[in-house]
Amino acid sequence: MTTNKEQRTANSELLSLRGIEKAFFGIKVLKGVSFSVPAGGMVGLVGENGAGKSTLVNILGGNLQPEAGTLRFAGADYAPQNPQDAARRGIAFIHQELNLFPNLSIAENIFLTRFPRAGTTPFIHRGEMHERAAELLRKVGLEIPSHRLVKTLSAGERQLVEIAKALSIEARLIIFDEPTTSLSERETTRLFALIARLRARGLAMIYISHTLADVFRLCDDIVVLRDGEVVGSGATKTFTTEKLVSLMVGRTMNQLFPERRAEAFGSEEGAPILEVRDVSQSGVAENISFSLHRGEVLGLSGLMGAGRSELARILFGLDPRERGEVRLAGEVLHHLSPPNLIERGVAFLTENRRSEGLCLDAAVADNLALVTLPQHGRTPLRWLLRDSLQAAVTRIRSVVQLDSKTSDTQPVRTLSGGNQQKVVLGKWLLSKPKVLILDEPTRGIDVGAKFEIYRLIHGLADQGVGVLVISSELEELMGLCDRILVMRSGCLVDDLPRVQFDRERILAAALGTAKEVKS
Amino acid sequence: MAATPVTNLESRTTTRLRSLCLSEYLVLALTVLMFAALAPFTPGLGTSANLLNALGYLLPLFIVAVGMTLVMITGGIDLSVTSIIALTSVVGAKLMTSDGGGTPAIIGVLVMLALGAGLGALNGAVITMLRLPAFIVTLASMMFLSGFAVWLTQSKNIYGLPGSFLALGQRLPIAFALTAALGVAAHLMLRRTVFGRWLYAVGQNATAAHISGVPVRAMTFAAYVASGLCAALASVMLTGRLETGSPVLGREILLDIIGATVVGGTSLFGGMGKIAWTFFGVLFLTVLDNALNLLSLSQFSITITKGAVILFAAVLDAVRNRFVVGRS
Amino acid sequence: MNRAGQRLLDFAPLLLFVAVLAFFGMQSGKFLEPRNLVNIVVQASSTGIVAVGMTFVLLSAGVDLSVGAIMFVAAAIAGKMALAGSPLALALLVMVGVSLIFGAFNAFFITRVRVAAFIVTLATLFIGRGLGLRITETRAMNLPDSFLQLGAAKVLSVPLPAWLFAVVLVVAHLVLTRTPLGRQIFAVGHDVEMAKKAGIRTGRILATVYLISGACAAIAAMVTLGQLGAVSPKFGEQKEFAAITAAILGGTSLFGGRGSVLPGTLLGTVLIQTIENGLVMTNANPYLYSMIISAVIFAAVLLESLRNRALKL
Amino acid sequence: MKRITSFPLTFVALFGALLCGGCGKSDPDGNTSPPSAPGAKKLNIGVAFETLQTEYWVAGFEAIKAELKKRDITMLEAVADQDASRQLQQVKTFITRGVDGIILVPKDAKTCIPMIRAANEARIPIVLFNRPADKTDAVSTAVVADNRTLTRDTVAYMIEQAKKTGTKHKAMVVLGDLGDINAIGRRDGFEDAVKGNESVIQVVSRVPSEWNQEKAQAGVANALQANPDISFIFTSSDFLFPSITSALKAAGRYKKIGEPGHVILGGFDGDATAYQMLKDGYLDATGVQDVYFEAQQSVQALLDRREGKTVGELILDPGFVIHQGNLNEMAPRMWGANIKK
Repeated sequence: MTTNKEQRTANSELLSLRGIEKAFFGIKVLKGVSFSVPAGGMVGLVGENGAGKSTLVNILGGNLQPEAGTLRFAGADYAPQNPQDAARRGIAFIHQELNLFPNLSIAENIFLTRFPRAGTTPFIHRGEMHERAAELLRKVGLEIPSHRLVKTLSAGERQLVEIAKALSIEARLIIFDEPTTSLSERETTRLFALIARLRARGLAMIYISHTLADVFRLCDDIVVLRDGEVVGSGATKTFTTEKLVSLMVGRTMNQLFPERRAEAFGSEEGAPILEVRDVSQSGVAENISFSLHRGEVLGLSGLMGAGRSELARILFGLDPRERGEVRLAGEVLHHLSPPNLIERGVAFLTENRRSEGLCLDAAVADNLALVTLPQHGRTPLRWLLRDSLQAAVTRIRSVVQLDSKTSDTQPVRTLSGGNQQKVVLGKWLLSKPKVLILDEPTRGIDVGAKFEIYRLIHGLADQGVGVLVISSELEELMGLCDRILVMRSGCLVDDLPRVQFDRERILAAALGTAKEVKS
Repeated sequence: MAATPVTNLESRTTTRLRSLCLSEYLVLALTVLMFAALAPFTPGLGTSANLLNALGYLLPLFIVAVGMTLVMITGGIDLSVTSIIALTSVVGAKLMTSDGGGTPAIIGVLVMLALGAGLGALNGAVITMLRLPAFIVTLASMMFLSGFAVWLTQSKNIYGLPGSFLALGQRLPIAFALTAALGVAAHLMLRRTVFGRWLYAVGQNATAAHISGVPVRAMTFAAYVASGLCAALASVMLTGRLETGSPVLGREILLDIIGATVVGGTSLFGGMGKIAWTFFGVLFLTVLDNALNLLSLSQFSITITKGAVILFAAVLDAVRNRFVVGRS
Repeated sequence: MNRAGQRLLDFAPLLLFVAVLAFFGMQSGKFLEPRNLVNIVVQASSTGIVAVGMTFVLLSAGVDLSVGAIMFVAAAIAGKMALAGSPLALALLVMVGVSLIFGAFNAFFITRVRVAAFIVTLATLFIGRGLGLRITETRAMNLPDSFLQLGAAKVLSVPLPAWLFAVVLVVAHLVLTRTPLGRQIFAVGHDVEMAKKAGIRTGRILATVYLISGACAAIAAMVTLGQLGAVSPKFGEQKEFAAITAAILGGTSLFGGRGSVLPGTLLGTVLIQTIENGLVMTNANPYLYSMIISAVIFAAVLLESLRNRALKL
Repeated sequence: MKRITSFPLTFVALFGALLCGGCGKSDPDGNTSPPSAPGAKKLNIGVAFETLQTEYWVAGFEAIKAELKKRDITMLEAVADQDASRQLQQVKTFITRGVDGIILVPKDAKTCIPMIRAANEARIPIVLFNRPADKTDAVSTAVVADNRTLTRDTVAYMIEQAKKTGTKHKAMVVLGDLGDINAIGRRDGFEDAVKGNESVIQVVSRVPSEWNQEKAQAGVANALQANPDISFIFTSSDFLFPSITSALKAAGRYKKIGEPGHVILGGFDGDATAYQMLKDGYLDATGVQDVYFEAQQSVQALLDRREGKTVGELILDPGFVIHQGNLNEMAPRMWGANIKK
């Protein structure tokens, strides 16, 4: 089946959008979007950040109302005024930032707006609630008592709870918005298995993701959005990665990863810039030793909870270490703390962009300037040299190619994920780092932006910066890095130069068994 | 947030700017409006004597509010300021009067300021080192310090302060110069120095700030020290103005201080606030208070009107934010 | 472990409470007599009931500075009516009505006009105080004995105020832990925007919270009237601070989403009252009261935060 | 950038304006009041109270109002809500409005000095109602009842009653706000009277009420719990009697004079409650400040000063102890007896 409406019979059509339009501050973000989702079908919705995907999702969810166009769902008009309407009609959302309350139990999160009552009393029928919750959890394959507080769950488990929640409203359409961004390999495979099971039970889905491989793997149809317009739609088989990407970015991209200059491969010849010896913190890292060389892009792979991010946080002095030595350009660092390390040219981009990377309500310029402020302060009063500051900000904007539509005074909150990440990167690049630690640098970012960030990373490496990249996307590491370290439960278990890169081997090392490996 | 409009967004940026300006000066505008509206019916409102008198009342209030603003920008709050005022007042007075051996005024003032800063440092240390909620910490120190002040004096006020000291509180030009200097200094510190930017960052997102190398604890600590210092300075003025070291000095003005700061537009949740706003807030409350007194209304009408006007200002602010800026 | 730790956290003040009891117990033999312990609860009940309402507000990440003023107005009106000879029941009914009106007033400006709760309730505080003074003509009113009798009345040899306190506590506890409203309050308190996205009618929840706070203020005012049989212009002054302190002592967070009335607020209130009671029982130097109380408050919060930290590691 | 730089300007400009506007006229003396021809026009007198939060102050307020009305003088009122700084502002406000005289209830003995100064500078006569100022070069007349002496006399009377019973009495005193000089004066008066009578009176409990009825009620209840045999209670103000009686009732100790187990009660102020309790025979004595005398003297003093007559710095209100013995003849002068409805 294709989403081309002439060729489809209305009854097979579960959700249809016709000429949806929406504008903010007089700027059109949706320009007459039309497509439809067949009953039981799965449509992949792809596009760069800012293409209008999230606006579309918000309209479907009743958080926003379109200025023009019509929605139909299950053969009736559909004009949701609020999230409740969407739920009532059987449309569920799995958001990128999960919508769960850590201070409530699993069951309470699932039934938050529709608690089962004990008869006519105002009280919650806890027995029934937990029964039904357990039932739902079983359906999504989560074997955890439903009275556990959500704050004690891993990202993957929370996702499953979200889906259980979707099932609890007898959803007929589930909309996934970047569901895998915070999931480990294993959790992802688990999620896909579940999706397959749900589809078998006739649920329709819209799947929004930047991980094109997943889209190809899961969806029947694909709809490509660019600048608020549908620039391409059709059955998945009619697309190739190249075609898809060029449709999304509006130009032909012949590769997902930039060329790495040949001589950099396995660049052991570059002098070691960061040396880690027997760094240990009980329960997190055990005797971690490795060195990062000038001009090297070093990947750190492993499952969620293998201790990758934890290691990075230790190295940057955010978490304590019990033993071990860290040398920077030969000099031993006794006291690890952000100011100390920043001064010595270490930069750390965290995996939690919104909660740890940015001051969301502060202006773009202020965020960009944050790390390097002292450089622009004239002692003794630390008087701000605003011209040099402004110059630096303007310069770095162009370096990271921040969307020129964004103004310096705009709150970062209003930026797309990609641009937000560029701001974080920018603020660190301003500090002219010798060592750059990147934790999930491309999480939730579109292909175009990804490519630009990859190029930035390589550019820095070429200038002799040592880059340590942590990522859950193996393809990314393999495409980007000169060398990959693999961690499992706090230990380094493998170390492969680019020539030996091998997906199977890395996964096997990460999982600790050659058997579990899936392609 | 410095404003450098990007050409292709001219319209949007300018509207933003306009709304910002609006919000910047709304409270001031209200004050002026109120003043103009009341002047005809209020005998003596406009007279220089009255303005000076109002000014004398405003200065100390503003000084304390400045410290409060710095603390609030970091996302905290300092309920202990009034007690710090009281304690520094009695300690300073004890020193400078006979039973303190008549220490010279300069020393006395310095001791008062040092004490204020020290008490602020105590709050700051507890809050940053032990990571306790500022509200409860400063609430506790409020109770403790005021209790301590009363105990120290056994409820007796201390008087007979040296004239050189009284001058500080009573010669308006001096007090004014001090206050203006402090206000402008604080403003410039916030807007034009690294420290200022750091303070905002701490209030906006402490974690991100920490990772970005901002000395979060140091800045928070400094904010409370500053608050204590401001309280002490205000105490010097009030003590001089009332010629008395009183253990209950300023006991009643805590809500006025916080109220003025918040009415000015500084957020209780941190990351947002300006000395200018606070100044407008204080001006607003003072003029309101002064006018209501001049009208010699009965106490209850004064209280009611005060509440109503505060609410009105807040509502205006909220409504404008919704319609001019829009939610984004 | 984590959950167990959470419960421990809620109990943090308990240890301190026991310590305080033990200390005064040693000082004065009479202190631990059941009659005195009942006294403590009775004396804590008024503040405690306000603190329960305050807990609801704090859980929703708001604050209500107007409770004291509301108590004053309600009591003043009831007093006037009683003196004018209208039946007790009617007066009490009117008290609840008045308080609900004030609560609704707060709710309206906070949820509809979206003014910061702090400012709205601050304004209500001023307005309420002013109204109260006007009604009482800033005079103290001595009410008919019917009020005092109500306050002294005993059921199963426990005074009525204590019963009221207990009932309010239990109901509040059930509402917070066992009803959709309660759980949704926790959600809203954790993150309003998220709650909205999740389909909760946040406006309604917030409004309810301030109504509850108002109602509690009314009940507290009744209890106080029952104990004093008089309305002075200082009626209910500083109650808001006492209530907030009690709630926070009980482990409720100022930033919403975390806290409890049982045991939290109960402990917080009773702890403070116990100290004040003990200080009188041991005829302590009047000048030391506020210093001692503040010291204990500090200790309690420190204790809790330490446990909190231990939990995190 | 413009917005940022603009603030210091606004700041200085505004302050500057206020300041210069002021300096222009404020020297040599800030008196802007129109020269009022004596007698020609109706007089204005400003009445500034520190608070109206107890019946006593209201009574005083009313008494002054009545007195002024009687003399056909306009009265401007202001209440400082217990804030000395605000009160200073209010006094200066009166001066601004060119009143012909000021009656002031200062927050305490010292904070009023600058206010008196201001009045002196403006050549406006000022009278302190019920609270004296500490010795100072500033000129004023204070009409006061001496808290300490009057309390001492009251407690002395109570002790006499105690002696008659022939037994030793355990005593409790309910203190006011420790930050309020009246409360302190009364506390000291109490201690004075008790000193030397340890054989009859043993003070077992000093309860700080912070002038708060609830705290007083709890305090008394607790003290009675600690020492059930307390038989002698003095309260620093009559407005706390409701709290005390309710606590006594709860403990079953509220007995008429003469009844077995009667607790000797004494207070200060002489308000309506106290009067009622005297009449009903529960209250032994209370120290009454003669509001009418004070009001009359205050206004008189103002007028005398205006006419250049010399008026003393201090006019003492003897006040009087009212007790079962002199109830009937003294009641008419007890303000509490008259606002009774």
